Amino acid sequence: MSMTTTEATTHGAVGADDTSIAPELLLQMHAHMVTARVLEERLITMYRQGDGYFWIGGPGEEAFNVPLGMLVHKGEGIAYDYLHLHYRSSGTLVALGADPVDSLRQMKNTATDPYSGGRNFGSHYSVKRWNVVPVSSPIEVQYSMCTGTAIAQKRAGSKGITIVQGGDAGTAEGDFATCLVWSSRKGHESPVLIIVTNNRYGISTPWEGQHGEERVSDRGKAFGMPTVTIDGNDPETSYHAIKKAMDYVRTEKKPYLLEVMVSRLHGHSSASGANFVTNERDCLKDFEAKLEARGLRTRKEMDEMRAKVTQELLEASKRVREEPQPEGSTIYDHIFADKNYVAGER
Amino acid sequence: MSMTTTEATTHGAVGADDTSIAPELLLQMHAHMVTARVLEERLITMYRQGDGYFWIGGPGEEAFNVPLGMLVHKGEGIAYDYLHLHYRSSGTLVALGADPVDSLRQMKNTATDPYSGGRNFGSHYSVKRWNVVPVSSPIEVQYSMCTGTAIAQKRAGSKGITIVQGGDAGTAEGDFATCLVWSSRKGHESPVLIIVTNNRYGISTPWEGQHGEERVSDRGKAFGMPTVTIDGNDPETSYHAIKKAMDYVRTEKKPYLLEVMVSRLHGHSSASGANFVTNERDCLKDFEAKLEARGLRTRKEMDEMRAKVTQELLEASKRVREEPQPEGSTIYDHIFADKNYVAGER
Amino acid sequence: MATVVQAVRMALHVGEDRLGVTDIFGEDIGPPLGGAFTQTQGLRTAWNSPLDERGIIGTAIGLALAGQKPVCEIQFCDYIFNTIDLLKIAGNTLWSSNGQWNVPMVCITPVGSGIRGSIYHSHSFDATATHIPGWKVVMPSNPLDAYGLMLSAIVDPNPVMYLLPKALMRTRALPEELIPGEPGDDKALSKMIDAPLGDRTQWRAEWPDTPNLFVPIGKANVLRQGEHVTVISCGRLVREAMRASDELRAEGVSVEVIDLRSLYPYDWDAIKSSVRKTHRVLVVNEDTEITNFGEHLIRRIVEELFYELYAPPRLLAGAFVPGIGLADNLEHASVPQRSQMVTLLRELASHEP
Amino acid sequence: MATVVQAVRMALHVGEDRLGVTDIFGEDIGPPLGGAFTQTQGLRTAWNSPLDERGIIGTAIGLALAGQKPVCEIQFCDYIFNTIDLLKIAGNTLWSSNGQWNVPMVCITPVGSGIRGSIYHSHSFDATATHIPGWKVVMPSNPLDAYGLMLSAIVDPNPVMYLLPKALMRTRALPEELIPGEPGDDKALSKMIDAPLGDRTQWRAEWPDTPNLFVPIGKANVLRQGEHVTVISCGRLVREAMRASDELRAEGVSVEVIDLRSLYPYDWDAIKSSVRKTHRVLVVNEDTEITNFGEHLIRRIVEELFYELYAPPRLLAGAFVPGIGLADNLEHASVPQRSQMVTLLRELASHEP
Ligand SMILES: Cc1ncc(C[n+]2csc(CCOP(=O)(O)OP(=O)(O)O)c2C)c(N)n1
Ligand SMILES: Cc1ncc(C[n+]2csc(CCOP(=O)(O)OP(=O)(O)O)c2C)c(N)n1
Ligand SMILES: [Mg+2]
Ligand SMILES: [Mg+2]
Repeated sequence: MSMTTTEATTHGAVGADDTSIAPELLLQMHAHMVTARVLEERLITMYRQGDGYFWIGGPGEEAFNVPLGMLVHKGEGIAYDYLHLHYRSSGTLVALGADPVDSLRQMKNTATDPYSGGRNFGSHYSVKRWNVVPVSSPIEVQYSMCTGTAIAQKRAGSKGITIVQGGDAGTAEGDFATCLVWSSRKGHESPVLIIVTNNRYGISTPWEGQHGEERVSDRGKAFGMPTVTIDGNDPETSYHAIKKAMDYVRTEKKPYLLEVMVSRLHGHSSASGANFVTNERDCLKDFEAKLEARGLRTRKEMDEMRAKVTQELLEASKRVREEPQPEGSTIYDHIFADKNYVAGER
Repeated sequence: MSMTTTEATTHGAVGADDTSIAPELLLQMHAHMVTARVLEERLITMYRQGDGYFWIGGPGEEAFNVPLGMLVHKGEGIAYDYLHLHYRSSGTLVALGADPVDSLRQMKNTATDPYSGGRNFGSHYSVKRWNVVPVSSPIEVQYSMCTGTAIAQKRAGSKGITIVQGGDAGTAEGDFATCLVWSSRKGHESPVLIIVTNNRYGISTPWEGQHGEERVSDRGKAFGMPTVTIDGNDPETSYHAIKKAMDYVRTEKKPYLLEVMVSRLHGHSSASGANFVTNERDCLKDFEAKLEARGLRTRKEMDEMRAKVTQELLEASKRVREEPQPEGSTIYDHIFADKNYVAGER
Repeated sequence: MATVVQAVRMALHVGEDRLGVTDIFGEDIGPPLGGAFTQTQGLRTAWNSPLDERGIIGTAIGLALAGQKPVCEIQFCDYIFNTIDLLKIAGNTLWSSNGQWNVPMVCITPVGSGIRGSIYHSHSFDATATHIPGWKVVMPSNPLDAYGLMLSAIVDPNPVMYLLPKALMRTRALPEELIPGEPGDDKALSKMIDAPLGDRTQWRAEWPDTPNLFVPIGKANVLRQGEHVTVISCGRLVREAMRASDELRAEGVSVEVIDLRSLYPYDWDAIKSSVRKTHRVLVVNEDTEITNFGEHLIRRIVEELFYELYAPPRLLAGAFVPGIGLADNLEHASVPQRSQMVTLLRELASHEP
Repeated sequence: MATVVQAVRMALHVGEDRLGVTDIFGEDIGPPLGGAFTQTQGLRTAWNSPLDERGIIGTAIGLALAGQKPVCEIQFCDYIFNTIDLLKIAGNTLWSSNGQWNVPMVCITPVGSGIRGSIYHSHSFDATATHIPGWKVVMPSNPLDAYGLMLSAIVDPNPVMYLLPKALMRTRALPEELIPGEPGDDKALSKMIDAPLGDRTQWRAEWPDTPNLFVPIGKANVLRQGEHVTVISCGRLVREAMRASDELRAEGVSVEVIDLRSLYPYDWDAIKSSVRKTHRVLVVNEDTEITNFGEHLIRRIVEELFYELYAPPRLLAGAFVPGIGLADNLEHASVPQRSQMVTLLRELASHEP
């Protein structure tokens, strides 16, 4: 299998790479992609049925986000990778091993939602034990914060790296530049894998007319970091590109800018209707065609897989509907860690 | 005379340029440089003698700032150039024709200070009739505001362009990126001459260790704009480079990034002592040597010129000392334009 | 019967048509969407900016300095907090230049809770906005004020912050709030000025002929005269206050309801007269309750009208918590509820010194 | 007798030496300068950041999330206003994640007027800081508190905003404010911990052995007991309040002086007891007077202690103008002056209900 990139990096081409991915891995990837996709479909349905107030998520990005999650050096603390994600990262969470039912809980804002206890919108993940720092809604702020975890990792001589991800339109915020500047300081470079998932849209605003750069990845060049733009609709391309980028960041302890062209299969969010769009590539469909052609999985197997997950999540959504809502009085919980802490008083 | 640049632009080299500058122009340039330098020296002395609370200014940047002021298409309104400057721009103001005594007034925070009425620090210029928008202390905000004047100029089909200037360390602020992003939007490019005056220092923080980029100008490349880094210690190089950049911006109505290597001859400001530094190039000294060698002005003439301006400004500073201070009650003036304006009530 | 959002759109049309507005811009403001709330559909001068709030405010300042009349938008006030330094500059440029450069810009930003917006679509901005000198700050509570305040904001030579309560966007005018010139019929208006679904490239709005009707900045609206207690509010909570007053009327409690409309400058005369009459006052807003604009009003009331007061003035504001949670219980516990207004007003009204 | 700035430096040394501080960073914080006010000279973990306030706050949050203990600085609070969104995130991360991630960072920022700093070196930040939930906010008025509050800020598991009055930097300790372990002699201390002029590459600070002395966050300091009227202040204005109280003592007016030290959480018990005793209160701070933190205190005093009050509580705060002008006349007209305190306290003390 050979990897297609829309552009080769200036620092050592991410070109043809003949290391093929083991079939088991491909099948696992596929399974995660199916789960992630079905999860998003379930969340959209929940929204439509009044079991959630807002939907935003990542259908169309699974071919990148799933391999990303699979390749993360997962764990808690600076020995492991930190993930500064945004609201389209369910594929990554599924690949990390998150229970999709927890996403339904956040959608239904139940007290049992492990990410925010019913406080935040769906797809706003936070998993302390896997270093998934809280996803917050303001676009691009994660790019200003991620250098902090990276500096800590580098100082500790850790194998862990910092991964930050956001959209294309958001790169217009100064925080994206902050990330480039801070991570590339000569002599103080920090191990950040800087990912931009480019679906060529802000909410309704097309890429055209908003960008002077041909590619977002070009913006890394001035800072001397390796940059590449890849086709994120192909999970194998993604897997290799992520691996290569991660290896560089882990070994060199320096930043790497990876731009990923992806689809936005249900529009921006429920605010724009969340309907399936037919004019963009569907990475899952394409990948399934490949798997079938290679004889790795039959259409029937895949249909059954999908039906099974769909049924499971449908049932789960009914159970979640019955789970308790947070109490109003809990708004005062967790304003401060160690609520009554006063230095010198213990 | 041939122009030296530390780097050629990728878009049409700013290389050897044999158009020599007319002797009268060189002499005028020199005169402005002398005035600007002596003005800064006077301001520093005023600060030292307690006739001002803070000094910051541009000694060491005259070889660039003076030609800049001379080349501005000067006037009020969108038909003319807008200047979004910072606190090292006295050379530009002198070349525009500002009365140096007004700078003394601002230093002494008199009510007669035409820039701020004794409200703002010295070198915080504001000249409505020449489109010099108010210099404000926060680093780099001018880069976020300048696209506004440029959009207005482009829409009006004006010959006027927008000029923005700031320091090297400040390019780490997101506002610098904002300027690159907004001015280069494809199909909506705006006529901004983006200048970075690089003295290789923040206040005390050296360039080394803070920047991943070799040159600040490299940051413009991803945005498809012409970029160049020039030696700002040579007024002839500066003149040609500014002219070339302005011609491009005026004609193409697109941004151009000009990085200028300069000296900081009295350190950062009075906060760091404002003493003359001996280890940086002195552009005035170098230029005077050239003028002398070319037989355009004798050492004696130049010494006399300098003595004369020095004397004039010394005397002026004594007069300014006697000018009135603003009254306390005036703090409520100019909070709102047209103080009692209520729409629909007239 | 225009909705608030239609009223804003009509006002912006008048602005660009005959009051000199040159630019209406922000994220998703131009075609095809015309604003996250449809507020800028069909406007000639509307354009999409990059996703960069600092660039938006900065560019608006630059346009204003160049003699243009920009109306910019921050899509949700939740996302304005990286621009406070620039807002301060917009507010201090005239002063810093000793009167040389005014900055005639308008900044629209949707505020407040009530759309189940969770942590980042429920913020208020009145405490922060009123703390920035040099700005005028307005907040409409109904379509007519939305229209008239927008026209006033546009012609004002100073920066004006236009806080638009998100939860009111689809609120329709009551009969007395009709904008002169709009067709009385909802469908007719919608057909004229709401962009159609689907392809909009050929669509043009057909604007009703609405007048230059200015709701003056700095004038409150005493929506209801009352005798026993005054409630001062603005935006979304004004109708809640009216309903609270309706409930209490049944109990024989007469509540004076003041809709501030302008937070700065605010209508001190209206407040003063009312406190002198009722001697009891409740200030209500949604922003969090520590260092809150309502506390300013109370401080001034106490300072100047202490001996007029028959009861301690009260504030009903948002809980001092880091966000408004998504679950209904959380939102309700975080922002003022009508039931709380009723209780407080009742307590105040029966309070004797 | 340490100065405030030396006290901060010694506290930071204790922080990095034995309280787990990993990073002290900001613009010009590392060698060679060690801070615009020399506050970080000689510290092992001090480093220079890029000139980017958003990066500074963002990186501090990231470091805190990674279990580090960062102390970051914004060089002047005048330049913090482009980071309010990030400060809000630091304050809401624990809450938004329902208790998972705390953000144990300290942010130091010099505040206030008094150094003839003109428009951009005179800002206050207490109104804005106290309006951001999830932060603790402290402001010392003397070297000992500067030391003890810094240690408390460092060990606190939450974000703490440390407001450092610029005008006090060189203020020396009074005898009762001596930090245990510091040599009593100014010159001796300076020799140990102030970086020499000129080349500093070989210089190492020699730190006095000062103890873990925590000034608890949330506890005010009743600096002077009084009977007739209470003045509540913090930072630079505390000594002014003491002097005002000295002046009034001569007239037989007994003023209770409360130094808040912590703005959030603030010491309500101390305020309450005092108001119950003197029945008259003046709140003084430098921030501009509309939507001001002092107005919160007054609101709460009025709400809870209305019938204890013998006079309307007063606020003395900064004029609501866009900046503090450079000329002395302008600065004096813009920020609270001792003479105004004296007048107001005198008026209050003689006020009978
Ligand atoms: C700071 C900020 N501004 C505006 C918004 C509203 N908003 C939410 S998503 C979005 C578009 C983001 O586009 P992009 O960065 O390309 O990411 P995508 O959603 O396409 O993946 C906008 C404007 C926000 N969440 N945060
Ligand atoms: C936003 C902001 N942060 C910090 C400062 C304090 N400050 C004033 S000048 C300066 C250094 C500026 O360096 P550079 O941009 O290289 O300009 P230079 O002074 O060297 O010309 C700093 C940090 C400021 N004025 N504004
Ligand atoms: Mg996008
Ligand atoms: Mg510099």
